[in-house]
Amino acid sequence: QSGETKAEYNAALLLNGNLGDKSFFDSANQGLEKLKAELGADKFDFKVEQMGAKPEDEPKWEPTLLEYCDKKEYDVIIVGTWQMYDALAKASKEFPDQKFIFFDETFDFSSGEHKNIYNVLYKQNEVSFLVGAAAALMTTDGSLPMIDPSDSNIGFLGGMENPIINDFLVGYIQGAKEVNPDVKVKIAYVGDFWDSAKGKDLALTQYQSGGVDIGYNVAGAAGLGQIEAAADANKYAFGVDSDQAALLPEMAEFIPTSALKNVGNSIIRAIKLDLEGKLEYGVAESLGFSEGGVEIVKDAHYEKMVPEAIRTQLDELEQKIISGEIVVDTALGKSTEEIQAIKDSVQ
Amino acid sequence: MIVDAILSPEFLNATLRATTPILFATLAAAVAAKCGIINMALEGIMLFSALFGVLFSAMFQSGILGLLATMVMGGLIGLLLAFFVLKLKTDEILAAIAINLIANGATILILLMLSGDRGVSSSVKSVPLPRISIPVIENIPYLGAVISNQNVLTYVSLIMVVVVHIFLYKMPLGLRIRAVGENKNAAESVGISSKKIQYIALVISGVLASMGGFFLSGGYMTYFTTGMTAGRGFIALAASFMGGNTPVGGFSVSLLFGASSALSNILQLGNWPYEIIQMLPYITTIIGLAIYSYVRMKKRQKLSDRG
Amino acid sequence: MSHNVLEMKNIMKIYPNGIVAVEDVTLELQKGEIHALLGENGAGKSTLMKVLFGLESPEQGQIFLNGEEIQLKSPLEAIKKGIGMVHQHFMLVSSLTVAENIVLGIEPKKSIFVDMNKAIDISKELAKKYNFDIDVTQRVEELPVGIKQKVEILKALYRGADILILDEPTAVLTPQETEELFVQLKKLKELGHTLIFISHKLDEIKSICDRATIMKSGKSKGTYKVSEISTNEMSKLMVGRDVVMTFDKKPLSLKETALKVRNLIVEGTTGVVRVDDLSFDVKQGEIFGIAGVEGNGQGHLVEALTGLTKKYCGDILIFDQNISNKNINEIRKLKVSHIPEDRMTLGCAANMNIMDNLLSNQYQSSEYSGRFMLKLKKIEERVNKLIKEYLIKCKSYKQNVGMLSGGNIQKVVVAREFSTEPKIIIANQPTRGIDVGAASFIRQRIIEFRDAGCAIVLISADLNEVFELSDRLAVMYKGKFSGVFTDVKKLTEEELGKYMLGIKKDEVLEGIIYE
Amino acid sequence: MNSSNKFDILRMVLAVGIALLISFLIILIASDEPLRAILELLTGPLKSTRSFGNVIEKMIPLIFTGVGISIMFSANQINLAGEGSFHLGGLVATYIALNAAIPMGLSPWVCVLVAGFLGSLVTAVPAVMKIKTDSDVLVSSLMMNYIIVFFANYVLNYILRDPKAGAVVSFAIPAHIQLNSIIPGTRIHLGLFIALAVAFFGYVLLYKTKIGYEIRITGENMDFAKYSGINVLKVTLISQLIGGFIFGVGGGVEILGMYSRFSWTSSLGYGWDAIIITTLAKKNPLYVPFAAFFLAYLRTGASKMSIATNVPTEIITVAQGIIILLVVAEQFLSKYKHKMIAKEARLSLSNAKEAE
Ligand SMILES: Nc1ncnc2c1ncn2[C@@H]1O[C@H](COP(=O)(O)OP(=O)(O)OP(=O)(O)O)[C@@H](O)[C@H]1O
Ligand SMILES: Nc1ncnc2c1ncn2[C@@H]1O[C@H](COP(=O)(O)OP(=O)(O)OP(=O)(O)O)[C@@H](O)[C@H]1O
Ligand SMILES: [Mg+2]
Ligand SMILES: [Mg+2]
Repeated sequence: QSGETKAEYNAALLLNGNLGDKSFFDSANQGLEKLKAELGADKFDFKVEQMGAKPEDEPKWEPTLLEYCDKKEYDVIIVGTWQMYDALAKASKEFPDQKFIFFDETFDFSSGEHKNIYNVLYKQNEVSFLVGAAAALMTTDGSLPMIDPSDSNIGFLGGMENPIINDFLVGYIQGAKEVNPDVKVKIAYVGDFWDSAKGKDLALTQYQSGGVDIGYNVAGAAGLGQIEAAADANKYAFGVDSDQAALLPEMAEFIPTSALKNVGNSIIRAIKLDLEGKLEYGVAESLGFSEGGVEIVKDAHYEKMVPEAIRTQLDELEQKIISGEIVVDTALGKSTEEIQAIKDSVQ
Repeated sequence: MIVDAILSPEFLNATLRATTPILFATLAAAVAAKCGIINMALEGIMLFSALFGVLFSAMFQSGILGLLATMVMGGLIGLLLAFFVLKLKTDEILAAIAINLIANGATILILLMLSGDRGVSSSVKSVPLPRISIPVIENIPYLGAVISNQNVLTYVSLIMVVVVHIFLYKMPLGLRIRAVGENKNAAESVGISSKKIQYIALVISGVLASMGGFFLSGGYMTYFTTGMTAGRGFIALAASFMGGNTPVGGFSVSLLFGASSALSNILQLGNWPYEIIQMLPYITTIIGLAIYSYVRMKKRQKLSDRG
Repeated sequence: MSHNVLEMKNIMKIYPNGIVAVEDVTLELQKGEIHALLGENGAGKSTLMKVLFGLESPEQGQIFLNGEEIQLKSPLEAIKKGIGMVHQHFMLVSSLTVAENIVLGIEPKKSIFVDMNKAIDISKELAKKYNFDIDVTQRVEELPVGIKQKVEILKALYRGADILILDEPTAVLTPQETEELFVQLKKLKELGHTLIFISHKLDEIKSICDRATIMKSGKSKGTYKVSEISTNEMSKLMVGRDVVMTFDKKPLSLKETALKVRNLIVEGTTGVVRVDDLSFDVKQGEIFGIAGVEGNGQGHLVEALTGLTKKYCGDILIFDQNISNKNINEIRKLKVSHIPEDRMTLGCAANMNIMDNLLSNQYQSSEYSGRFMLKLKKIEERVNKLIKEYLIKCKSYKQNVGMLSGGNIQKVVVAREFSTEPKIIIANQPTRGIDVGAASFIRQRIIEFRDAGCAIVLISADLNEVFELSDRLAVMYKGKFSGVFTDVKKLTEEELGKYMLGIKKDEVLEGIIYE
Repeated sequence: MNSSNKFDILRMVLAVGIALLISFLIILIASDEPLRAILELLTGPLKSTRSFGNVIEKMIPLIFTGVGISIMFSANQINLAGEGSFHLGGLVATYIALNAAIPMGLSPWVCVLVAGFLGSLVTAVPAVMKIKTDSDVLVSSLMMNYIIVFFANYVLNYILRDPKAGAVVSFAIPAHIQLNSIIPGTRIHLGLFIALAVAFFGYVLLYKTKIGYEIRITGENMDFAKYSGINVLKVTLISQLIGGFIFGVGGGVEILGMYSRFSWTSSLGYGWDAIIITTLAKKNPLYVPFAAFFLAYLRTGASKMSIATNVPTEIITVAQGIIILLVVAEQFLSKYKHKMIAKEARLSLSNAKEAE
């Protein structure tokens, strides 16, 4: 695409990371692709800027954002995650006429300023609750081909210890305990979000030495290592953020389903509303199961992989969350010690 | 439970796996060191090879052909390094740093051009080398689980220890490489061209390193991710140095490194602070280095006292 | 009459730095002889041999092998033509075994491997054939020097050397080892090899050589039958002075004893005793010359005197202070200056400018620096003054020393060492490899310092120099003084040559110690 | 200026030129609007105050690391642990900023100084290992960098971490401890002056002080230094302590100037950048700011280019590698150097004759 913008409505997606993680950022990108295909390139176009996720990339996030604002070529600029918060707050103040979409982190509107930001959040703890329950149910189900029903160890592979990742973890643990109080959760962190070899090593260790036969990766590109490990060790791994079974067909048989944060869908929805002039800026929306912000993939593949009894149970749990009967705990705002206590409860 | 895990064959299996890429690079470092050159460009060569391994194997739709093409490319980078160091008299460390830098940029650049993303090459349909199980050994209770069912390249790396050992210590070229590395003048006084020998050694070093790079993306993993070598080239340099720049010595140190890296994975099962656990391999190396160097220094002193 | 296997005709070699190392030399070798090549240090012997071994290409001249002209562009070609060389310095790979060193480059093969057994057999056979008692499976680093020397010879023989050049092979050997080597050299001769034997030791030449070519300052002084020339005549031809320069020297006026050395024994890195129980005194106001062929312990003596080595026993007192526990800096603070033998490795930093090089022994003095800072103005003044005073040819003090000619680099070193008002100067080969003008300038300076009351130890292989400058002269031979002369003017060159070459030795040394 | 210096500068310009030319060629292939991309690369940083500010703010850490490594390299110590010093410097500055009660005006300075001291400890480890056990500095310093990163991650996670933040970051550093922006509309902060002062200090240290002289002489010819009575072990250790100190200060300044929280969870690569800088600056701290400016300009230009077009910034990383290769290749253009010297010699000869 070119630097000159030609479509009626132009969006810029600034990623404080890179494409290709097969999860979070890819999902945002795919949403925009889909929208472009749907509306046509003359109506809607977008540019993606991959700004890199490493610490040394960090100082260039803010200038890049400001640069894009300066250009005044984009109807909306989309950024996400907590790490872009400060830069966004600055940009939104400096460029009050520029519109922004901010995803996956709460924006504090209490100052009354920042009327140009639309904030969208996802309840990753809710969807992880369901995954945790699924994992705990499957790990004792002897009817499944790759399961050792004698113990109930499940795995979790995080990129790094951070609040969002821990929010996934907390929901996962709660869900698992909900269906099996004796469940054990093996937790490992890669240390970053890109060393997939390390991710694979850790996951293999869980599978081969930790008695884990079903895992859950929330580690960006490094999480792909867990799926590879599952394929190597003949075990299961839940996907995250994108439908990883569909993205990695050669390894689909090891991925029962994926937990989705529908970043792409939420962006499509927001831009469509904006096109009609109906998107409300200056507010935050938190999208859980009921709003379609998160979901687990329930397609034919899922039905093939997960026994019906378990599926039924999961549907019930999902309904209970929607109805508010089950309140899923969140890691946001918890201290390291509190998180540690939760982790210790499943050792 | 951790003790069980360490005693389990899976631990040794994981150790071998983690050792493989480092081992290739360690052998590469040893060959270069034997001819008198520190090859710090291993990291860059491995990174290039990890990417090109994926591209070549996708192009040929064959893991073996991919590997062979990658080895040719690794040799070419070794040649480039040699050209700068030997012909243009560039400082070998700075030349290597430059090559590493170019590898960092160029791999991302190429990946971006081919697949549109900066992170992973998973959209490139490459053909990795398979894991194989060895018929008889497979069924031996403990050993089978350790040795069998590894990637082809893991076996190759173990074979390479022997091959490089034989090459350096049993073959004419190896003898000459060692002679040039130790005393250039002596070699030249018997009519050996030291430059030619160094060129050859660096090309071999490049080829060996490229096999390590290929393993990362076409054996252990099935795609390339940016920066996936993660400092293994530098670790190999340390391993080779600590192993006295011999293939067998280097092998034992890389095994140690592989083991401590596997151990750090196992320890995570125990819910310990993972940052501390991750330090393990590096602390092992640095302490090992100090001890090794100290002993070597004392030995040298003794030799010069006596000799 | 035996025919000439090899003729080197009108060879001239000029090094890139302009030194004419060999000037129109002709050398003829007869089949099966041991041919001696002798001459002072720097006469050009090694250079001539390097030309013959293809290591240096001559500016002029021809080489004939069995009457046919040959071109030797590399050692490989020389080896192919049957010429072998045992270098003045060992050319062995220490970590390899004897057999590996011997076959290196032309290894026997079994398919693609080195046939190690065959290599060992070959080496063993070779050793046996020439009567060398060597365990060929041992690593070279574990061998004593005598054996290493033999390995070098075997190396050359394995390559089929008919003509074998031995560049000072006995310099590092003990008398027993030398004896043993000679037996083997004679055996080689019997087997039909032609040998070129370089040595400074006339008795050695007498005992095994047939003919001798004597070199002096890059020129040949003729070839003689060893049986027809006396050692005295040889040494006269070798050391005979060409130009006699005279310097104005004030009459000797001795002051306090500056340097007192007692029972000094210094070991080399290889554990051999290099300085063997030396005692001497040097007083302020005199030049104490130490003459001798290089490699007789002068270097080790200097290292001990200047603090570069501490591996010695005995006492060294500088103005009555024992320096055994003093480091180099503390010794320098006692006003000791040192002109090192090799200006490029010890004497300067080639990539630093003249100012930096002139500063290294003065930057700490309060005149040129404060607590932390250098007083650059003052330093600049001093440097410019020194450049003028010592006639250092350069564009400015900002020029790197490595860019200067050899003579000017030496002047930088001398200027630096002389500019600190030294009370003791240890001058080791102060005029080596530089032109006559620069050399006489430096010698003049040394005399000025003596006249001003400085104690000077002058170590030199250059006879002109020691003759002209020394007030008292000792000759060093195998770590000991073989003679001491308090009246240098009375000493003849022949006499000195005999002491230097070990033909004469005094048991009692009179006048070496002041009571 | 003599011909050899002139030649070195010429060669550097040529090396940079060739590297850029290669980059342009890549851009030509990679981009559908190459001219715009190249124009943006070359002039992008000049287009607004903020862009130019980006150049200056990028330059600051490069100056620190360039000076730090120049001092270590001047003593011929290839110690690459400056990377770790920088990282630890950032961590320590944050730690002090968050935990110590220091009088208002002093705070940033205290943070930065302590960062420097701890930074010098990092480079001291390989240095002491070399002296005590004769371990290879290159290898041990590389290992050291990994250890520091994991150590910093530990401290960050278990001590400094703000649980309310949505990423692994420390608590926010109080505003009064941060280094303020000095030019409105940019992020150029007080650190610029510190950096320039450090460069000047480095120059004075190396070229005007006793210890600097000892460092250079030891680096050029260790035997000559020993012969001159210099305690070379002490000198090499001091050079590495000073180098590490400057890296540490640089890390502290970077955190207090450019970040509001400590968030470094992996190596930042400043150690490698430092080598590019010192190569371009020929180990002279006085030239370091220029080299740093050049590199920062190039990188800012690259990101402007990638924003304006679709040409990735990594082209410039490749160009940097090529520049190093060519600048340090001694024989690169050496034939030309020889000719130049010969010509000059003939000229001075004929001048001398005329004078007679
Ligand atoms: N590589 C070189 N470059 C420049 N000058 C050299 C070189 N080698 C030797 N020379 C000079 O050439 C002259 C002859 O040296 P050569 O080594 O041939 O002497 P030599 O007779 O072997 O002396 P010695 O008995 O000390 O071995 C000396 O002045 C020496 O300084
Ligand atoms: N490496 C070098 N690079 C550039 N110029 C050099 C170099 N070495 C020497 N020169 C210059 O070449 C000229 C000749 O140097 P050379 O060493 O041959 O002098 P020389 O005639 O032997 O004088 P001396 O007797 O003083 O040694 C000198 O003017 C010197 O400045
Ligand atoms: Mg000689
Ligand atoms: Mg000269």
